[in-house]
Amino acid sequence: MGGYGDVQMIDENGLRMDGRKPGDLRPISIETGVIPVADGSCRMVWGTNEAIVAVYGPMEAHPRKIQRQDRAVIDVAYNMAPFSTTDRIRPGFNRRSREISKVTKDALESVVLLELYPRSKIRVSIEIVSAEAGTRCVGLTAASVALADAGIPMTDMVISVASGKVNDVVVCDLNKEEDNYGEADLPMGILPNTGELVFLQMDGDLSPDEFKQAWDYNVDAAMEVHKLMIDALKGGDN
Amino acid sequence: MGGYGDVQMIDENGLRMDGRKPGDLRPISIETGVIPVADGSCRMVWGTNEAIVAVYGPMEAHPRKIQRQDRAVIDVAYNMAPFSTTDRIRPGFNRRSREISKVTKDALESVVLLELYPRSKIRVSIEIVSAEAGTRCVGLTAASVALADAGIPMTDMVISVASGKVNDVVVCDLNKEEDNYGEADLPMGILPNTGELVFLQMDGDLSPDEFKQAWDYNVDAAMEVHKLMIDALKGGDN
Amino acid sequence: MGGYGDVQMIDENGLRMDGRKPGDLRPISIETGVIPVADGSCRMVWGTNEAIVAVYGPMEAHPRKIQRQDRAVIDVAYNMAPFSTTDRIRPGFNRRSREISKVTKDALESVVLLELYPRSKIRVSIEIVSAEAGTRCVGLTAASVALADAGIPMTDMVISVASGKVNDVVVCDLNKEEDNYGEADLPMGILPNTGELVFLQMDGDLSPDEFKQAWDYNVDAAMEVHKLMIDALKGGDN
Amino acid sequence: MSAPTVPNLLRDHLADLAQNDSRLDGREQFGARELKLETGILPRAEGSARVTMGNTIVLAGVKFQLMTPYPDRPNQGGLMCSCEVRPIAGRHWEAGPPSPEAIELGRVVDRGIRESGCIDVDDLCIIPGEKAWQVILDLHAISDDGNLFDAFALAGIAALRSAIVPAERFEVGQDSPLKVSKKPIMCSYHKVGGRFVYDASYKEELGGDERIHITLGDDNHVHSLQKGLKGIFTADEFEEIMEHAKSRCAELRKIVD
Amino acid sequence: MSAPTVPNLLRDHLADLAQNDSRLDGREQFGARELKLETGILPRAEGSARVTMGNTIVLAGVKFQLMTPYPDRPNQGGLMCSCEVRPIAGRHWEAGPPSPEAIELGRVVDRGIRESGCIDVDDLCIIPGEKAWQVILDLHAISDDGNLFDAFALAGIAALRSAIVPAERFEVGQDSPLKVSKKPIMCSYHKVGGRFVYDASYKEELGGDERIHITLGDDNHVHSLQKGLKGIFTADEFEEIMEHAKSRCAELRKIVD
Amino acid sequence: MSAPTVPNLLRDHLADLAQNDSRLDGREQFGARELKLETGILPRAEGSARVTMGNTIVLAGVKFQLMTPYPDRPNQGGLMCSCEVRPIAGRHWEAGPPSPEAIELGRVVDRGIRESGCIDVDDLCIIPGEKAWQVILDLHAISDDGNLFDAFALAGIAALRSAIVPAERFEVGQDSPLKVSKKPIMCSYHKVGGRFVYDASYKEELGGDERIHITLGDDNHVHSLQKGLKGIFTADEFEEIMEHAKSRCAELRKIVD
Repeated sequence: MGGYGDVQMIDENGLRMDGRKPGDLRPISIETGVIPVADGSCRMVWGTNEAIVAVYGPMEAHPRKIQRQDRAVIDVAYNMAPFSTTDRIRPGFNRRSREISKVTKDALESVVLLELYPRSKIRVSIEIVSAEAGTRCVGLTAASVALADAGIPMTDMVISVASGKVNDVVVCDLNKEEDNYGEADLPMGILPNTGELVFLQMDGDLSPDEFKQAWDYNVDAAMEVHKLMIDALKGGDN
Repeated sequence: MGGYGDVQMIDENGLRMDGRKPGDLRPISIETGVIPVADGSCRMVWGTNEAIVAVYGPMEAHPRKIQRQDRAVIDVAYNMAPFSTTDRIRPGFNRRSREISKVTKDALESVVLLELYPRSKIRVSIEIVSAEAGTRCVGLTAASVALADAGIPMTDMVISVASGKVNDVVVCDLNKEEDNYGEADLPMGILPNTGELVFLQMDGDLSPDEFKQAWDYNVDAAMEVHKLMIDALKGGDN
Repeated sequence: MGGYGDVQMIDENGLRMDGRKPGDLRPISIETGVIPVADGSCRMVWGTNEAIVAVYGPMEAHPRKIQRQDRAVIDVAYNMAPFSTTDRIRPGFNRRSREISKVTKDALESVVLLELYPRSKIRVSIEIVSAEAGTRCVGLTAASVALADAGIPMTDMVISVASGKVNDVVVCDLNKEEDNYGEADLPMGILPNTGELVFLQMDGDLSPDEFKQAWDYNVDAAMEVHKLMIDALKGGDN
Repeated sequence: MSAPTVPNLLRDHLADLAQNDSRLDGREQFGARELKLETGILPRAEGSARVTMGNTIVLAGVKFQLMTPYPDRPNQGGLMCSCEVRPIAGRHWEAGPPSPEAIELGRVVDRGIRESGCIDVDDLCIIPGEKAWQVILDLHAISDDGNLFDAFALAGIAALRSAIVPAERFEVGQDSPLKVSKKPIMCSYHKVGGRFVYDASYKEELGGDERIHITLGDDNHVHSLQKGLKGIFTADEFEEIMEHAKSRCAELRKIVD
Repeated sequence: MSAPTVPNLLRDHLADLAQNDSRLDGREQFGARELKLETGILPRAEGSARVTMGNTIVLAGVKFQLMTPYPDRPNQGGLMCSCEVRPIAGRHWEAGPPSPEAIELGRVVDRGIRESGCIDVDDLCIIPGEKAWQVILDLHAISDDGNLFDAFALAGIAALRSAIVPAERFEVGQDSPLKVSKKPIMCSYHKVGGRFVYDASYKEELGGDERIHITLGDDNHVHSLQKGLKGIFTADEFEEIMEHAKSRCAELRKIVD
Repeated sequence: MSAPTVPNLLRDHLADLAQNDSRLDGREQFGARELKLETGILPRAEGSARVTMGNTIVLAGVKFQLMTPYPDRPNQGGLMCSCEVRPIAGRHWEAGPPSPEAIELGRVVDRGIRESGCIDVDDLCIIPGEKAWQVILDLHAISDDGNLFDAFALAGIAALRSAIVPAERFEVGQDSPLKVSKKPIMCSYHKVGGRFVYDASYKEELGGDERIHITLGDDNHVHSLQKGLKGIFTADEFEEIMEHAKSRCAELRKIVD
């Protein structure tokens, strides 16, 4: 959240700079099977974001010390490619990527039927090759599609959307300028069949009422994205 | 040792800037049991130094390759907190801390009855939260109190004091200015019951006579500190 | 390859700045047994280059995961000492050294009879203590002498030489200025008994004809160096 | 932090206790451990605090450095929040590079303080484009018996509020208190025995599931949220803990004064 | 890359195929897999390309930064080529610091492009001694079914040739295409079943021996060579693959236009 | 250095020898191995030395760099001493980040040289506040048969005393010898078989206990001490080795001239 400034991001008709209404999503397209050597994969283009996800496994968990006797573990690596942003990102260790990898792992482990694969590892690699705000949401959503593409049993899909606030207006699915100059960002990971949550972060400043509005936008948007996912998976096992 | 300069550190009456005579120690207070989750612990305030030490173990030594078949090993981590000095210290790897950890470990392994605990590890964590010259001495001394607090059998306690030289005068227990502008620093680790040594370092410039004087100051001071330690441990097993 | 410039490196008589003809080698001296604690060793002075190589082993390969059931592995560490160049080299990780270590290992593993020592490791340490262009060649050649000195069976020795191009003239065994201001560098690793290759790199710009000339220079030079190696090993097992 | 095998006996025991609306140490679902906040306890730091919550003890220290403002923000200084859990804090914390758990801990506490806007970075500028203060808040765990998140957040804001800008030592003016305009407070909840409890102990963390961290500011504005670990929760569950957080944050905000 | 135990059954099978002048997927010794080159595919990069060779897929992206020229080369900018193979690209690629294999891969591709002189670093100078462009080419593997070397090299030169210098964003003039004067092309050969084949698949790499990488420029000038892995080859073998490389590079050079 | 299991047979053997006042190679308690010091042996270094002590061989090289003096010490250059023991030096030395043993080794040798004040850092200033020399002494082990400490210290001071300040190459004046005003000498003692011996071999180190390093300057002034490893010693033991160090340092000081 970069703070106010004088940037006007909502016009006199209540429309956003890219023409969306406050509750609108950016355009989304989803494709599976994009990585021939992977067990499951997904390319998701969401606005100008592009995430590519590979799933490998279940496979033997090594090193041994990460093995769990009674269930599989999911190993998530989220990474932004050096050319994915306006200013190049130096490759290498990065606390932000580590944290996003961890919360994504926590969200996915909440829905995958881990106990079916004791002592195994499922590897999920998320590469953001083009970034435009909300990459953690796109990565998590695409990861759940790639897991389904790999035939990994899950209790539900995970759909992640971030709403927020710009110029004191609550808006759905922040784009880059809204994220940079906005006042709050609330990404959530939602199970479409039950409305339950497996992922939640937030930073900025939201009054209780604004918070409620942002929350509702996310839940509605998730249902919309869910339809696109089902289409992409062609009536698969979700 | 920062070298001479023109700083006058001993007044016309032979007293030091903080009012001490050449052979005097700074005020010392010792408290045990300060870390509820540890097996033994000690907080030692020595001048404006404050060291907090935790002892965990004996416990299984892992990774396996550090195990010794016939005895325990002591794993010492000495660290200065970022806010312990006038200029903040950046956290992370640091050759000085590694070296102090090693000589502290060497000193403690000389007195702990390691052969009672084959294949085990005893973890000693020394955190300097306020630093004012002589932190390695305070850390080592506090560590031997924490080991006693944890009930680890030792042949003797270790007391460490550093004497040195300022304005060509040998003085006991250097404070910060004396350490910065002084000409020599001689820290020793002394066993109070036998007068033997388990720790010795020195740098700077001492003539043979000055060296003898500094050595004697350290031995006398160690006996003084020993009394405070016994009080703190309430007549414990030393 | 630093690119042309206006540096004149070949005089009107076709001689190079150090007086050599295009096809000439720099002076070379070879000494074995220079490291008393090693199983085999070699010091090779080649122009102003000096490489010192130690061989340890065959010994147990650890960590276990590098072991091969059916053969030995060779562990090569090529390193340039900080004082080996005009500008000091900072110690530590370095992609260039890693790559040279790897291609040297690949070359040596091609001639050592690895299958005689299953589950073993042979350690080859190459230290360049004085550098003057062509250090990878000197290191590899010296390593094969040190292996012979250690009595490790090989199908053949490896001799490595780099020819290149300066002022559009192909020359053998580039020296420092020729390497800095020249237009191409072609290091090869040659088996003297068969003329086969186990090492090949090149960068710069060579026309097909120039390439052929540089190649031939290297092969001829290798035969010359071979004689010196045999002398140094006093009619040993090559 | 090393990953202990999930202790099933402990999980079962915690589930039984939850059935009877009790906890290991007898507390109620939203009961807190005894809390002590002391400030000005580190002589070398420009601001400091010690928080004791039951057997959990943490320190916070504030240091200042001069920085050159970033070219695109010539009128701003900086606030950095760094968080270390070293082996002293418990036998489950090991030496080495920060674990994913430690990284998350640091980033969540940092966001709670930074996103509240409690430090106005424009106030930290000394000479635009040339000199500004960088405020560094270091959080240091001494004894981890659970809920380091809340302990760190509380020690952090208290240390900042006690800090004196050391302008004289840096020869850029007179010493003065650091301006801290807001009081962001974090409350953390762990799913233990199937329900969320407040201020979990280490054993509850060990035998529990997901956790949720809520940082609230004045007028119950939300400044930071984080769900951690594997686990699913409902909107109703979230609403319940959010209600408790509002009242508890108000209590704690008074202590910070 | 983790070192798999040498798969002897695979080696035997590959040797049998070689006897019959065939390969796992039926190709001839110097046959290539289907190749697709797309440019301008990454919206945030100033130049980009995707290369698909059978089941091998890589991306290349070009970014620009301003740099101060080195004191001894005040009229020159810089070209940096960085190469990452992250776990997404295959189950044999693991997270962590770059393996010796990945380091070699990056350095060989880098040398092929840099040594050709295709980018004139004098052209990258904006104000001598003060400001110059640093061009950064990042190579990123998406799917590794063998021969990443050639895929990276081709994507790299294509991305550079598609790049626009973002002078307006950096307020140093008008945007214009990056000048790329040459087209270095790499061809790689693996010893499989006792002979060298072109464009090896991952299984052929796994069951093969040494590899040789050849980068040729205009008029068949040699710009870069590298022999990798354990193995011995003859001058005649080298001559044979060099001949093939000359004709294949000419074909590929047309595709880059 | 990897930690070998304590070799009990070796310890017993060393104890027996000590009983008879003998050592593995027949030396007396304070006997030294044959020593050779050569200088000017590294063509690329501005100063250099090779020390051979029995089968122990080390190199020292001196390089110079220009530095900007630190703001609080505008009239001073710098002296840096760096110490590497790479796998070439013995089968017990392994690649990787420096072990605690190697760190201690480097720091003790560094202190001995630096604390003697043999290099006057004020002499290294070229233009106050702008330009000064940084002297870098690199110590490099070639063959470790014990007592690297003394070999490094001796090679280090000898290399410094042979160094020429390369002012011409850096275009800041005329080349001239580096001024080295003192000759700090280190003597090291290992407790072997229950008593301290001088100039221990690697096997004596392996089967021994603690070690003590003493650096003496002119008039027997003490410049640096270090006790390393597990072990207890008495004041009398220390006095005995200090007496020997005084006479041995005097001998070695002559060799350095």
